[in-house]
Amino acid sequence: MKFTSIRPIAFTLARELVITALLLVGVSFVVFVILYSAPGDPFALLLQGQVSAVQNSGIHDSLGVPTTWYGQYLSWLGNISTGNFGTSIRTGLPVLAEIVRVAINTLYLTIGAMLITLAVAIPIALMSARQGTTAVTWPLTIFAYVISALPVFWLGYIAIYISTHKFGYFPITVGYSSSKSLGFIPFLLPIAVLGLGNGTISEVVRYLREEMERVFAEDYIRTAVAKGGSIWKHSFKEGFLIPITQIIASKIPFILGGAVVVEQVFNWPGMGRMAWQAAQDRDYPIIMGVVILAAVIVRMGSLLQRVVYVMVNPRASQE
Amino acid sequence: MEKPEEKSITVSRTILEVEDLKKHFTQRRGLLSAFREDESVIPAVDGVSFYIRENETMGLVGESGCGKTTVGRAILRLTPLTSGRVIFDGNDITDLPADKFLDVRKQMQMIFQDLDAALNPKMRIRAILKEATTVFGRPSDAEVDRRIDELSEQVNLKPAKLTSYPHELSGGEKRRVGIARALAVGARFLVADEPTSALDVSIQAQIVNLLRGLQRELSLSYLFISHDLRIVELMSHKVAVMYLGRIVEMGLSGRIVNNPRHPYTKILWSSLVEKQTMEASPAFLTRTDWGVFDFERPAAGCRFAPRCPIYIERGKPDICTNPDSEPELVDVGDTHKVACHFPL
Amino acid sequence: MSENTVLKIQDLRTYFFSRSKQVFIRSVDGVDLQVNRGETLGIVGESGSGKSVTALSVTGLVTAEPGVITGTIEFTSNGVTKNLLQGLEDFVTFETVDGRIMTLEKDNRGWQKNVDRLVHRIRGQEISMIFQNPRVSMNPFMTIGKQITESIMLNTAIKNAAEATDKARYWLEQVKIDSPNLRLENFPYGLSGGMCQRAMIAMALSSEPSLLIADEPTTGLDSTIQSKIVDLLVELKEQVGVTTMLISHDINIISRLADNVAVMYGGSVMESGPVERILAKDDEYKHPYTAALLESIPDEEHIKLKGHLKAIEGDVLDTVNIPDGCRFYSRCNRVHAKIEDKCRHTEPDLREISEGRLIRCWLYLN
Amino acid sequence: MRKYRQESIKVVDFSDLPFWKKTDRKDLIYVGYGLIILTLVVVSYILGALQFLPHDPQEINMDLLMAPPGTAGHILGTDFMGRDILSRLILGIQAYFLPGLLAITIALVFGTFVGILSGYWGGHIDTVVNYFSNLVDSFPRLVIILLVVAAFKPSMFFIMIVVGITNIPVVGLLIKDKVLFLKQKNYIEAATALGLSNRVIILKHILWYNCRSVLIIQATLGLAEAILIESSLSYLGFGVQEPVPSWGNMVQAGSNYLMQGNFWPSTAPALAILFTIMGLHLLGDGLNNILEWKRGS
Repeated sequence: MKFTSIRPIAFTLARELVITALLLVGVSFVVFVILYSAPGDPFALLLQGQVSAVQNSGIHDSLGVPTTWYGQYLSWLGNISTGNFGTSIRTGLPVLAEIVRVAINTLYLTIGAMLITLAVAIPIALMSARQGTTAVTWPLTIFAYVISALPVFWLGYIAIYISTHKFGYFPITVGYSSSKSLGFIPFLLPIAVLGLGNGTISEVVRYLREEMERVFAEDYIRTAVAKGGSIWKHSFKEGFLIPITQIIASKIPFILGGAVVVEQVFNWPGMGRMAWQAAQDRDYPIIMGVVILAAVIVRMGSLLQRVVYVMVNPRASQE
Repeated sequence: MEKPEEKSITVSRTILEVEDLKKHFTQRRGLLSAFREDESVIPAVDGVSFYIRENETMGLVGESGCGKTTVGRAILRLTPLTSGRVIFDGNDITDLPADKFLDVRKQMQMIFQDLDAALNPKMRIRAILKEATTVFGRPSDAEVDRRIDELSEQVNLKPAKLTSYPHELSGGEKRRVGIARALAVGARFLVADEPTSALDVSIQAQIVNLLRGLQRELSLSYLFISHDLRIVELMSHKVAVMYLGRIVEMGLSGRIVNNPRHPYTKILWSSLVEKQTMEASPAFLTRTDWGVFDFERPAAGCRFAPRCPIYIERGKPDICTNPDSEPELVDVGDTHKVACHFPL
Repeated sequence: MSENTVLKIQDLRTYFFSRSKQVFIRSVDGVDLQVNRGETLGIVGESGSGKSVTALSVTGLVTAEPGVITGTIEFTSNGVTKNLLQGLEDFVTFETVDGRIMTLEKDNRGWQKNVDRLVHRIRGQEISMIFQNPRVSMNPFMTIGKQITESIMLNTAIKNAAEATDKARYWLEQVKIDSPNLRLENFPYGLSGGMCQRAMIAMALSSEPSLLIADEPTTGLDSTIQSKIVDLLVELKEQVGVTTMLISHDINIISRLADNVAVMYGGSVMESGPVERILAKDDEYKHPYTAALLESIPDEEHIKLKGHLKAIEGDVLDTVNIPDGCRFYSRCNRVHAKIEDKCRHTEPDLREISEGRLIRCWLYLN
Repeated sequence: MRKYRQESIKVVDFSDLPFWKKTDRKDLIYVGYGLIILTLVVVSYILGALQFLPHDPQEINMDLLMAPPGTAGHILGTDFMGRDILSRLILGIQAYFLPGLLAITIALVFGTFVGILSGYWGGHIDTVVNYFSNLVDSFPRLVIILLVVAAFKPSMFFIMIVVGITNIPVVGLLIKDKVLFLKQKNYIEAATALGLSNRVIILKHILWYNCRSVLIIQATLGLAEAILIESSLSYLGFGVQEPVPSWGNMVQAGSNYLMQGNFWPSTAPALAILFTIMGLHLLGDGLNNILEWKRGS
C-alpha cells in the first residue's frame, strides 16, 4: 500500500467516525424516548442519585433531577458520554462494569458464530456461483434454506440433548469464563448452534452468489481470462471482499439478536442473558446499557466495512 | 438518387429560439457534503444560442460529453436551466408554470437515445402508444385504436408487433416505436437525440429516410442531435458544431462540410470519412500525436486550444490561451459563424 | 491447408439456448474462415451476425449454454497445428430434423474443462484479444501497470517484476499513450476511453502473440478517438506486424486495416476475399448483401446532394428463425425468376469463384 | 449432460408462452412449495379464528400424555398435559398472523413512501432518510424489543408495530434503489416529456410496473420475520403466555421433557416454524427470480 492511498482512507475513517458519533447520539435519543414515554417515569428514577455532568447548569430542581425532558436527556447523555451508565436496580452495581464483565462472553460467541456462518455459506456460494445449479450445489442450497429456517432455540436443545447423551457433557451453566475442565465442546456447542441457527445462512449464500455471478459476467473478467489470468484472482476484490465485509456488517445485528436466545438456552453468561434477566426485572439501566453497547458494536462493523470498501475500491476515494 | 430538396427557408417563421442557454452541473465533494455549499461546477452547456424555423432541421453535432444532449433535454425542460431563455412559437417558455407547460409538451417531443431504456419493458407496445395518445384529453377506445393504427403505419411498424414487449423488438423497431410515441401527442417539433446510434448501418438508413419522410408529410421541425457528422449533414438544413458546451461553428449545411472554418469541424469530418479524404487533408490536421484531455473542464481562453493543431502550428499564440479572449461566434459570410481566432 | 495459415475455422457452429423461448439462437451457424500469417482478416457484419461469438469461440470464452457444438479450429504456431475443438464430438450429441438441429445434449462443464486444457498456454500467450468498451474491459480494481505486468509475467519469458514493469512501460510507449509512467500507476477509472483502449492494446501486444483478435476495438469511442486508434493500429501493423483478426461493423475501419475481408450475415459467411475487391463498388462478383450494405452508407456525394439513402428493407436476420434457403433471401433485391426457387429453398454453398474469392450466392453459382 | 430441445421450427412469441415455460423449474418448485405453505397458514388461521379445531386445545387429557404422532384421534399426538398438538399448532397461528400483517403493512406503506420520497426527489430528504435507516439498523432487533418489553410490557400487536417500524428503512432502501435505477432509464423521462404528471409516473410506471414484485417479496419475508420474532419472544417468555398456545411457547414448554427423550412436544412446533419460514423464504426468492426475470431471458 502506497502512502498516497492512505490519505483517502484516513479521510473516510474521519468522516465515518463523525457519522458514527452522530448515529450513537441518535441511538441514545431513541432509547431515551422509549424509556421517557414508558409508564411509571422510570427515567427520573434512573437519574436519581447520579452525578450529572451538567449538574451546575441550573436545570435541576431540588431533588437533583432535571424536570424538563431535554434536561433529563442532556443530563443522561452527559452521564453516559463519561461512561456513567448508572447502577443496576437489581444488584446495585455500576452498569458499565457489569456489562463489560459479560460482554467478552458475548463477543466470543458472536464472532465465533459469524465465522461458522461464513464457513458454511461461503463454500456453497462460491460453488454455485461457479457451477450454476447442479446435482451438488442444489441440495447444498436447499440445506442452507433448511438450516436458516430452523428455530435456534430448538436447535440448541437438540444439540444439548445430543452432547449430553452421546458425549456425556451437560453444558447448562457452562460459560466461557467459568469452567475449563470440560474440554472444548461446551464452548463450541453454543457457537455452532448460533452460527448455524441465526437464520442468515441462506441470505448470505444468495447474496454472495449473486454478487459473484454478477462479477463473473463482467467484461473485465473476460479480459482477464483471455490473457490467461485467474478468474478468482480478478474477481476477488469486487466479487468477494466487498460483499463479505458488507455481509459481516449487516448481519451483526441479527447474530447479536440470536445471541439473546442462544445465551438463554445455554445459560451462557453474556449480554443477551443479562438483557433478558433485566427485561424480566425491568432493570432499565442494564438493558439501556446493553442496547447502547450493541449499537456501538453494530456501528463498528459498518465502520470496518466502509474502510475496507475505500481501501479496495480506487473509485470510492474520489467520490 | 433524388434531387436535392429545394426548401425556401427564409419565408417560414421561427419555431424555436434558444438564447444564451447555460446549464452547469454541480458536484459536491467532501465531509458531510450534504451540509456544505462549496461545489465544483461543470459547465455542460455554456452559452448556446440558435434558432430553428418551421419545417427545418437543425443538426447539433459533437463528441460525447460536449453537452449536445443536455441542450435537447434543457429545451424540453427535462433538466432545469442555469440561465438563458427558450422561446417556442413566439412565447417565452423558460419560466412557464408546470401546468401551462403541458400545452408546450403537446407540440414538442423527444426521441430518446437509449433504445432499451426508453420504453417501459413491462408494457406492451400498444399500451405504450395508448398511453401517449391519451395523455391529453380522453378519446374513445375506437379513436385510440384508429390513432394507433395510423401511427404504426406512419412509422412503418408491423401491426403484429403491437402486442409485443419492447425486448422482443429489433433495434429498428424500437426506434420506430419511439418515434411513433413522440408523434402520438401531435408534436410539431421533435428533439431527436442520436436516433441512429446503436443501429446497424442498413437500419440507420431506414430511420434517416423515415425521419425525412415524416418531416415532409407532417411539416415537422427537428433538432437533430448526433455525433455522426455525416448523418447530421444529410438530415439537416443547418448545422451547429459543439465543443465542450459551446457552439464553435454554425452555418447552412453543405458549407460546414465543404468549407469548414473551424479546425475542430475539419477534424470531426476527416475522422469520419474514408481514407481518401483523410489523405487529401492538410498534413497537420491528420497528425496523430495530439493527446486526450480532460473533457470535464474547458481550458482557459479558447477551449479547443489544447487539442488544436493550428494552435501548435502557429507556435502556441498567447491569444488562444488568454482567459479574457475566448473566441466569440463571428459571422464569416452567408450566415456561417465560427468561434476561432484563426479560422481556416 | 497451406503452411502460411495461422487459423483455420471450419463448420463452426455456436448455438445458445433461450430457456424462455425454448429455442436455439443460432448465433454462429457454419462459419468457415482462414487467417494467414502476417495478414489482417477483417470480419464485417451487422449486430447479431455472429462475428463476436466466432472470436470468443476460438479462445473458448463462450460462457452461455450450450455454446460451441460443431466444427474444427486449427491453430498453427511454431509449426505445430492444434485443433482447439479437439474431441468436441465426445461432449455433444444432437439430432437434426429437416437438416436443422432440434435436439441437443452437451456436457457443458466437461467441455469447459476440456477446452480450458486445450487453450492452456495458447489463450493469452499465442492468441491475444482486444475487446470493445475498454473502460469496462479493464479491471477497475487494478492499476494499468499491474494488469500489463501480470500479462507479461504470465505469458512471456520475463518473470521478474521489475523487468516486466520496464517492458510494460515500453509497450505503453509503443501505443503512444501520453505520460506512460503516470499511467502505470493509474486505475482505469478516470482515464478516457481512448486511453483505456491504448492500454488494452498494449496489454494484448505485451504477450507477443502470434494472433491478435480485435473485437470491435473502436466501438463506443468518439469518432475523433476512433480515427486515432485506427491510425495506431495501422502503425502497429507496420511496425509489429502481428497477424490479426479484426472484427468490426464499420466498413471504413475494415477498409483501412484489413488485407482480406469476410462478410458475415445471420451467423454465416456470405463472401470473403481481398479487401480491395470486396469493398470495391464495381467488382464483377458482388454479394447482394455486401452491395446493399455499401450503398446504405452515405458517401460524400449523397451528403452533398442530400439524396435518399438506399436502405436494405426489412430487419436484420433473426438468428432463431433461420430460413431454409438463402439467409438473405427475404431482403435481397437481386433475386430474379430464374433462381428464385433455389434462393427460397436451398442454401447456397460458400464456393471459390476465383483465386481467394469465395461467395455464397445463387447468382454466381452454376 | 444437459438436454436442450427446440420443439417446433416456428417460434412462439415470448409473451404468448405460458409462464411456467418462461421460468426455471427450480423457481417453480420453490414458489409452488411456498404457496402451499402460505395457503395452509391462511386456512389454518381462519379455522383457528372460527374455533373450528379437531379438539379443544386446552382440554387436558391425563390418560394420554405425550402421545406420539399417529395416535388415533390425535394425528400429531399430544403434549405433556395431554393436549392435542395439531389443534394447538393451528391455534398458534393466531399469535403471529394478524400482528404480522400489521407489521408488514406498516413496513410496506411507510417504506414505499420514504423510498419514493428519497429516490424520486433526493437531496436533503435522501440524506435524512439515510441517517434514519442507519440509525434503525444500529439496533439489533431483538434487543430493542427487549427494551420495549421492559418499558411497556406490551401486547404482541404493540411489539409488531416496533418490528414494522424497524423494517421501514429496509423496504425504503429497496424502493429507493429501484427508483434510482429506473430514473436512469429514459422511459421515466419520456413519460415526463409526454406530459404525464408525477403522480401518474410514480403510481403507474414506478410502483405498479416495477415495484409490485419487490413489495410482494418483502411481504412474504416480513411474515417470516414476524413468525421468528413472535416465536423467539414467546420462547423467552415475553410474548404469548401459557396456556394460550404459540409456536414459540410450545417449544419452550416441550423442551423440559426433551432431555428425558420426549422429542415430540417441542419438535412438532419447531418443525411447523421450520417448514413455514422455509416456505416463505423460498416463495420470496422464487418470486424474485421469476418476477424480476433474473433467469431464462
